[in-house]
Amino acid sequence: MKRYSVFAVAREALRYHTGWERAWRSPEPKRHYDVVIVGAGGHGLATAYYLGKNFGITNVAIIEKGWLGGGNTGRNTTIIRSNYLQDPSAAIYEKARSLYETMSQDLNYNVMFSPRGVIMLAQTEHEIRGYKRTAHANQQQGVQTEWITPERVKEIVPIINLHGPRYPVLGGLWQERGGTARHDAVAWGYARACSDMGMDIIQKCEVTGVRTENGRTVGVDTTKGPIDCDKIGMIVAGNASVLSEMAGFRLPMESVALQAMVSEPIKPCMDVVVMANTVHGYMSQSDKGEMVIGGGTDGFNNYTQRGSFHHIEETVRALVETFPMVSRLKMLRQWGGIVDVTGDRSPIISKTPVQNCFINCGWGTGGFKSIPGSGWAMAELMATGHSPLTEEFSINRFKEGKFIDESVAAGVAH
Amino acid sequence: MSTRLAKHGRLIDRSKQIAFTFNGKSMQGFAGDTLASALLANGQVMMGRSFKYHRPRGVVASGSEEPNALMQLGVGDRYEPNQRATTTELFSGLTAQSQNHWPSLEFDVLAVNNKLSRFLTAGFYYKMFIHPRPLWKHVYEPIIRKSAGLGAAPDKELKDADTYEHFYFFADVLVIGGGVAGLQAAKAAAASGAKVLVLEQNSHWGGRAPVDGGTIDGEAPEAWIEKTLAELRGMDNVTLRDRCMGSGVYDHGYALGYERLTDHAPGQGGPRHRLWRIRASQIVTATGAIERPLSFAGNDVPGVMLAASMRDYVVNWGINPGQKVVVATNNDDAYRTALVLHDAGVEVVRVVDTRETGGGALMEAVREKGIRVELGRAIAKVKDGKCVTEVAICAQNGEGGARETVQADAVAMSGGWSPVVHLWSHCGGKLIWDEANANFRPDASRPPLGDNGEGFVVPAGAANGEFGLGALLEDAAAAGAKAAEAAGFPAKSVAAAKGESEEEARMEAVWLMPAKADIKLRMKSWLDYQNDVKVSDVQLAAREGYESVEHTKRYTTLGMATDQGKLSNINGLAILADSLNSEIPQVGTTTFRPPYHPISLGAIAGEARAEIFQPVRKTPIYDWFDKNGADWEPVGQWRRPFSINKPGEDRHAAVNREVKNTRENLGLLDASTLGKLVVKGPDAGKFLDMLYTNMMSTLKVGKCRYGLMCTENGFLMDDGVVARIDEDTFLCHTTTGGAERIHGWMEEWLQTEWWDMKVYVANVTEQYAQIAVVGPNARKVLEKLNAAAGGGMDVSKEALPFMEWRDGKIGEFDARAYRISFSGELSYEIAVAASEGQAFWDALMEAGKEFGVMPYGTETLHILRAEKGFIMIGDETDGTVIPQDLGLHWALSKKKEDYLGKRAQQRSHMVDPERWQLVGLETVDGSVLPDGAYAVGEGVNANGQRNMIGRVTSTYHSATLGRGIAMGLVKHGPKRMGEVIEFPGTDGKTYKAKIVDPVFYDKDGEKQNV
Amino acid sequence: MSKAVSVLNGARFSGLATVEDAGLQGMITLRGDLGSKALKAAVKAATGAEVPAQGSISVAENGAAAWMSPDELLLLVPYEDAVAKTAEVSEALKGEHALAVNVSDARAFFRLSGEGAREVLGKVSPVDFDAAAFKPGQFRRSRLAQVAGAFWLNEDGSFYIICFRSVGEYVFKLLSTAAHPQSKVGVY
Amino acid sequence: MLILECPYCGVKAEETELAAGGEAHLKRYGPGSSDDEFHDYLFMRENPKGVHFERWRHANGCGKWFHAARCTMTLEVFGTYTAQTSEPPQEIKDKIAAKRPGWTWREFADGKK
Ligand SMILES: Cc1cc2nc3c(=O)[nH]c(=O)nc-3n(C[C@H](O)[C@H](O)[C@H](O)COP(=O)(O)OP(=O)(O)OC[C@H]3O[C@@H](n4cnc5c(N)ncnc54)[C@H](O)[C@@H]3O)c2cc1C
Ligand SMILES: NC(=O)c1ccc[n+]([C@@H]2O[C@H](COP(=O)([O-])OP(=O)(O)OC[C@H]3O[C@@H](n4cnc5c(N)ncnc54)[C@H](O)[C@@H]3O)[C@@H](O)[C@H]2O)c1
Ligand SMILES: Cc1cc2nc3c(=O)[nH]c(=O)nc-3n(C[C@H](O)[C@H](O)[C@H](O)COP(=O)(O)O)c2cc1C
Ligand SMILES: [Zn+2]
Repeated sequence: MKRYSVFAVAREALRYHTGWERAWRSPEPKRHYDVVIVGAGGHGLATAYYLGKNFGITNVAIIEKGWLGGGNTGRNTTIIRSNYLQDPSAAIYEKARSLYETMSQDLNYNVMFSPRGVIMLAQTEHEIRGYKRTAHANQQQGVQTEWITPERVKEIVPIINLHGPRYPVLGGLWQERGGTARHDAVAWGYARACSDMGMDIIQKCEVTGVRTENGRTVGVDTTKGPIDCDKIGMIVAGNASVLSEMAGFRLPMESVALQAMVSEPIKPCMDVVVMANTVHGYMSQSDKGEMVIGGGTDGFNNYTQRGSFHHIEETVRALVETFPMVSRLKMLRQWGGIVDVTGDRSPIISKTPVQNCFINCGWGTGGFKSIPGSGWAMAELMATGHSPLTEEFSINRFKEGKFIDESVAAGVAH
Repeated sequence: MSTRLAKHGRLIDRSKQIAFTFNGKSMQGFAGDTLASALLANGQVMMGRSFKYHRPRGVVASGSEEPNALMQLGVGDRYEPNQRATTTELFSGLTAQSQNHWPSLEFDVLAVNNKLSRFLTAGFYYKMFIHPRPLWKHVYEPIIRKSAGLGAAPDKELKDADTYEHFYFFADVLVIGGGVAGLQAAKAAAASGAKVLVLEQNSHWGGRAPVDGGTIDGEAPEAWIEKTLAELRGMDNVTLRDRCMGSGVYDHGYALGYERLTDHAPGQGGPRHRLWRIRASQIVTATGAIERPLSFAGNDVPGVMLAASMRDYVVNWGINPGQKVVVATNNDDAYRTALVLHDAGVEVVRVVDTRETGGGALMEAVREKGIRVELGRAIAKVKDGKCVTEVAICAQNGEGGARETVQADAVAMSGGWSPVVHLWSHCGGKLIWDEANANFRPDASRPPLGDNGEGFVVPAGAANGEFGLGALLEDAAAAGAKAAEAAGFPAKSVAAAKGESEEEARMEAVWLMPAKADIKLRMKSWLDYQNDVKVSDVQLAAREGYESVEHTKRYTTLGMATDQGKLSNINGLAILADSLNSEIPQVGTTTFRPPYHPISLGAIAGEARAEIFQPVRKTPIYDWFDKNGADWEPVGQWRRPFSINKPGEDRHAAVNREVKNTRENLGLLDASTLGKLVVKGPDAGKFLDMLYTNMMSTLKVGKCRYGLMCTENGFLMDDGVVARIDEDTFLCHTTTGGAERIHGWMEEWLQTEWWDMKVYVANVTEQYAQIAVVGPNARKVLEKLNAAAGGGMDVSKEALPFMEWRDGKIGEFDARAYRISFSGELSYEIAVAASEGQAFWDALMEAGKEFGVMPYGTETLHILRAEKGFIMIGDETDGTVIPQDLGLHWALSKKKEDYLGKRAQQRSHMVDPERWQLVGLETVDGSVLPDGAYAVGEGVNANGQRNMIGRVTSTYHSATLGRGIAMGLVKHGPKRMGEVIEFPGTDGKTYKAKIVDPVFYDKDGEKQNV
Repeated sequence: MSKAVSVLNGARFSGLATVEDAGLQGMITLRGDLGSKALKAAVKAATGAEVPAQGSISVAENGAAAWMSPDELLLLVPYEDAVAKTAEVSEALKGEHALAVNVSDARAFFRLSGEGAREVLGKVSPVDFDAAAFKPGQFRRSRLAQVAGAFWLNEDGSFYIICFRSVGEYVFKLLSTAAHPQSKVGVY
Repeated sequence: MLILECPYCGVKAEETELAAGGEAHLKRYGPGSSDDEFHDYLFMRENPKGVHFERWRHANGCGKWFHAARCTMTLEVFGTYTAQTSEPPQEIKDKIAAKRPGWTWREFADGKK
């Protein structure tokens, strides 16, 4: 595969860019694969990538009902951080964050990981205690975070209003190496690398059934015909319940809409990501200049990728209060995605009642940041049957009452 | 160089001159001008710079679809970037600045990007800036960010000078669009008696018709529009709103209207924008159509305009678009522009029509005027520059060779029309490809579905792909009637007005000009002006495998600019389809999302800002605290005093004083926020036994009992004191945050699970002001009040023992006194009517003087309870803690076989002896343990994280004991009394603390029992 | 005794419509079987009013009864009588499964009057205030922007509005803002 | 922005007057139930693409809980009914069957009486 570089671009420029290869092939499905990954979102693609890279398993198909990266990976607000409270979360999110640091180089595709820093604002005494607790935990977990004063917050975010009449800013939890990345590029970069390893990415192909023989998976039915395989990884986020139903087991899961929006682009005015969980809104500025804004989920089961407008209202209210200068900016576009929310709002990366059928889901409102770590761990689990990073995220935890609850410290988990 | 014509200008009032400034230069316009028309009238053709290459740009359109003419409007607290000059009505004093250039519009340093455009193709940044790693964050990204973005950001301290509001409105039929189709549809719908709301985004009604001509019912469209407006205004079931855009269509007939009240007259007072939250049974989208540009090299040079828009500038605003104009088209409509120009005395050098066979009547009319019409021809290239100077003409069917060059200073182009299907599509309405007009139109058989599963949007007129006046009026009348019918108002058939316009010959789909334009031309043929996406970019995306239209969009950013591809989408996906050897319908469109046209965040936030951003809940004594030094802390929606600071005293000093004084003399706490729920009925006891972990049914009338509540998942959720009022009435206290939550929790169980139980619940939290009278002198002050009033409730140890309550009079006040203590002191919590709360507080403060009375706040409350080892919901609990973790086994009834949470607490992990347990913690050196610190054990876990064995749940400086005290959850804690464990702080220090009993003070509870 | 003060203590704002503290109002929450004879009688005795139909309020000389839910009424009585009347109602319903509590002090009470009253309320409440849709005697529980509230329309075109005491100030400011003299919508 | 008619007060309430309450017709399992029963009761949620039965509370209104039958793909509402029942009313089931022949949801299904 032709490598990307400034020289390659210069060379191509001379011949009007007629020489670029396809970033990924669009093959017809083969009859059999060692591994079928259902869902070409970030997690599915990353899983395939690390199956190849770390375990040499390349006879892999990634089956996507729509266009690759078109699910939540293609519609999220791209916040990347690892300052989670509970050990298992901190471990996998920090693994992911550290992989993001070198992703552009690993994939030879600029995913624009921008470790610009993430602040979570504390606006109540209770939040202060929660974030100080997180800072202490992170220190033991090898996650670099820091509790900062309001003055420091203002230095880092000049446009913030510290003295809102309702909820003054009392400080914040600061992760300097958190940030954002170009979400589409993450999917495209992995896809290109997978394709280059000889894996087949099959788009516009929906998995309609999971075939099992005496408790083992043997393949899937798709809109492009049946495909045999030895192992399946179901990595379909909002559609997890639908897939598990096909395989004959159920999940502690509900699918709800989460919305986001962008403003019209303006010149740079905010260099970090700010999350205000008490008033429930968060905002960053993309490299193109839009303010990227998100908030809370809808309350009801939904598969429409459309949300209810009052949530947009609540979020915007919160941000106009926190950043008064955005009041005269305009909303350019709003959209929604269907997020997969589990009983404890933490993900499931697990074996399933069906042999050789693995599931990775439940990232809900916060799984973009975890894509590389999750892919890494999922690949290990699928290849070797065991991965320390996934241990605590098994389905069984709900039976044992061994939950991983992040709402404890921070209100939300984007 | 355009200027004002002597004739035309139906929208301007030449008698009203208006002064404004552009880039500091003062200019003059007329009332009725848009900023765009006024700038043109002042000869200002170049209006901005493009996003990526910083190319000079002029206005191409006359409406909200404009991609180029974006301005920074206003100054100070009214500054606003990215305002379209075409939708900005001129007002006197308007100050506009063009954007995205440095140092000036005329000379822009970053115009070098234009020279580099060959390198800066779609997606170039995905292939570059990869090495060396640190440079992305520190060098490349900052540069890219600076050159990207459009208008300058508002000042960091800007506080919007304007206000905004919302308004709810309900309609049977909502008509979006006030052109002839919209008006006709409204008329048809209204005739049925349905309640109709019509929204028009512009300040003038009628849409294109007055400019495009033809006749309606035999007269000029304008006359019919006036008549129809008058009729509609006369009907009281019709509401007309101009300057009000249908911004989005949402599920179940919800729609947003974005009304711009003062944008055309800033500072006149009142809200700037009003966001209409409309609920309609049926919605008619009569949003018209948008003309498409033609893709030829240099189609973005200032002076190149959409043909119909140029016509608008002439007819509506009397603008002379140039001296010599070339018209390029693939359809008949553009000939109207040629006629209008000719009639206005502008020389039309050429009409270049791609169709070998040419057009119909309109073409003949043009030829009759002696205008040169060339068939099968195309524009090969417009010479680059800050305005049009030269136009090269060639055969449409070729690579662009054999050119003839003509001098011209403006170009009018028309690539055909696309219906505005946005609002139809927002909620899932589907589209079909219309071969004849080469556009997507609504597929009436697949409308968006409402709550009843039936379609709720009906397209009308040009928005439905009907372009001939006659046909579209018929269509609109039918649409209006259909909508009314569906809304439950059978139509009294209204005949459609009779529209007549020239027969038009069939247009020809032209996606590239000339058809086989070579790469050099394609690299200069713009699709998306604002985001600088060219034909060659879309072709590159296709070649590289970004085949899905959604991939192409995201890879090239086609259609992602502030105009959302109103001009570029169809042209772009046609190029994509061609590169994939596929058909346009197969390629399909990207998803249409609200808003139709960007709306201010201020409008979305509405009235909710500053003081009424969110409700602040206040107790009856709030104002007193506010006047007397309260250091406020938000607790849920309430605001409670953290401490009450004396002048010059900081909160810590204040807290220490409050603690000491309460232990030694007398403290008063405003406990009004505590939840109070009345639970009554024959089954009340049985019900509470299910809700609380301990037994409530056995509580004696007149007595109080502390109780715990758990979720079904076993975790502790709330606690409080329950008082039995009479045989079948209980009063349950909840935490401050718990009142509404627990009330809802009770109702939920009663309504959805145990609906056979005879129990009623009422939330009386705010009926009472509840004041905790705490400290050794508590009884004295109450007795003094009673004495003063001559009698009252007997509050002696015997008459009102610990954990009992009484009704009666305290001084002048009807009160209920609970002898309960959350501090370990002699304490009464006294509830009086909220309306008398302040008076009662004043009485206590007055009478308490001699006993050293002082109010105290939430922090002192926390410390007093911590000294006594009482747990606090939200500190010791966090949603993952069960009563067993807190050593509260005594509060878990063994007798009951069931209570909410009991089953959950039997699960393996809940009975795991390894669970962390509550203990007291005493720093070895008396210092205060840091909030939320963790205790570390040996080694690391499988993921290399340091093993942790416990954590601090609450920690304070105890003024009473003069040292730090804390509570925490520790692995095997209760078995490790006396052991010292380590808490690494984030300050680099390691804190050593001894595990002790959590009760630090008055272990035997002497003080509260006096 | 004049120890009792209403939460807004006589506040008043005049703009598109007039927003004013309606003062101390006796209010009794009554839960029970709205069909029962005893209850009907008790309501009549306490307020002089009949048990109202779903979604309405029945008004008498110096009392009224409002429909809160299928098993709940809000009785309006003079403030001074609230305690006594609560006791009477409870007494009258002895033996029935019912609950009567005095909530007079748990509420803020407003009057919204004048031309723009419908419009002002229409800015903060997701309810159709068109004359054809919302008529005198109608009683509605809904939302006042961010808090719960209830209101009804009087014959004279004015509204009475009830919300919780702790948010009385918020609602007053909210309505006053909505009644800004230059914010006329002009649809009702 | 859904609208649902509250079966108690007849108000066609909009979403902001309501609070969503998740899956309807759950059967509670307490002490004595097996780990599986209890686990399923607490966590296993119907999450269908299509017909769904769910709980709502008329929170900014009469305060009552009610049930709604709704399609999660089109958001079509087949009907609302009171919460004091362990099974959807027949006429609502029939209405769904008419529009979604062959529908099933947990133990309920087209044609099943
Ligand atoms: C609005 C919004 C904002 C968010 N913000 C953040 C944030 O700031 N930070 C963060 O970390 N996370 C965020 N998230 C969450 C994050 O986007 C997701 O957790 C993550 O993208 C999930 O990736 P995935 O690969 O698991 O799922 P997806 O990206 O959704 O991929 C699943 C894929 O499976 C495909 N699929 C489904 N069913 C089938 C089938 N039957 N056959 C074949 N293919 C199928 C889908 O088409 C889809 O492409 C946000 C999410 C949303 C919606
Ligand atoms: N001959 C042709 O090729 C051709 C093609 C298209 C249109 N036309 C002419 O255009 C006219 C079509 O009439 P019509 O009424 O269908 O369309 P129109 O364009 O005349 O009117 C549409 C109106 O809706 C308004 N509008 C659009 N989106 C809106 C929104 N979101 N909210 C509020 N208002 C919005 C516009 O401002 C405009 O006033 C006729 O005169 C027809 O001859 C001709
Ligand atoms: C981080 C981020 C930035 C975005 N920026 C823009 C933008 O500048 N312009 C735009 O039109 N859409 C933007 N979008 C929204 C997308 O156009 C699109 O709406 C979103 O990916 C959801 O896809 P869908 O609307 O096709 O369903 C952005 C999306 C994300 C996640
Ligand atoms: Zn109701």
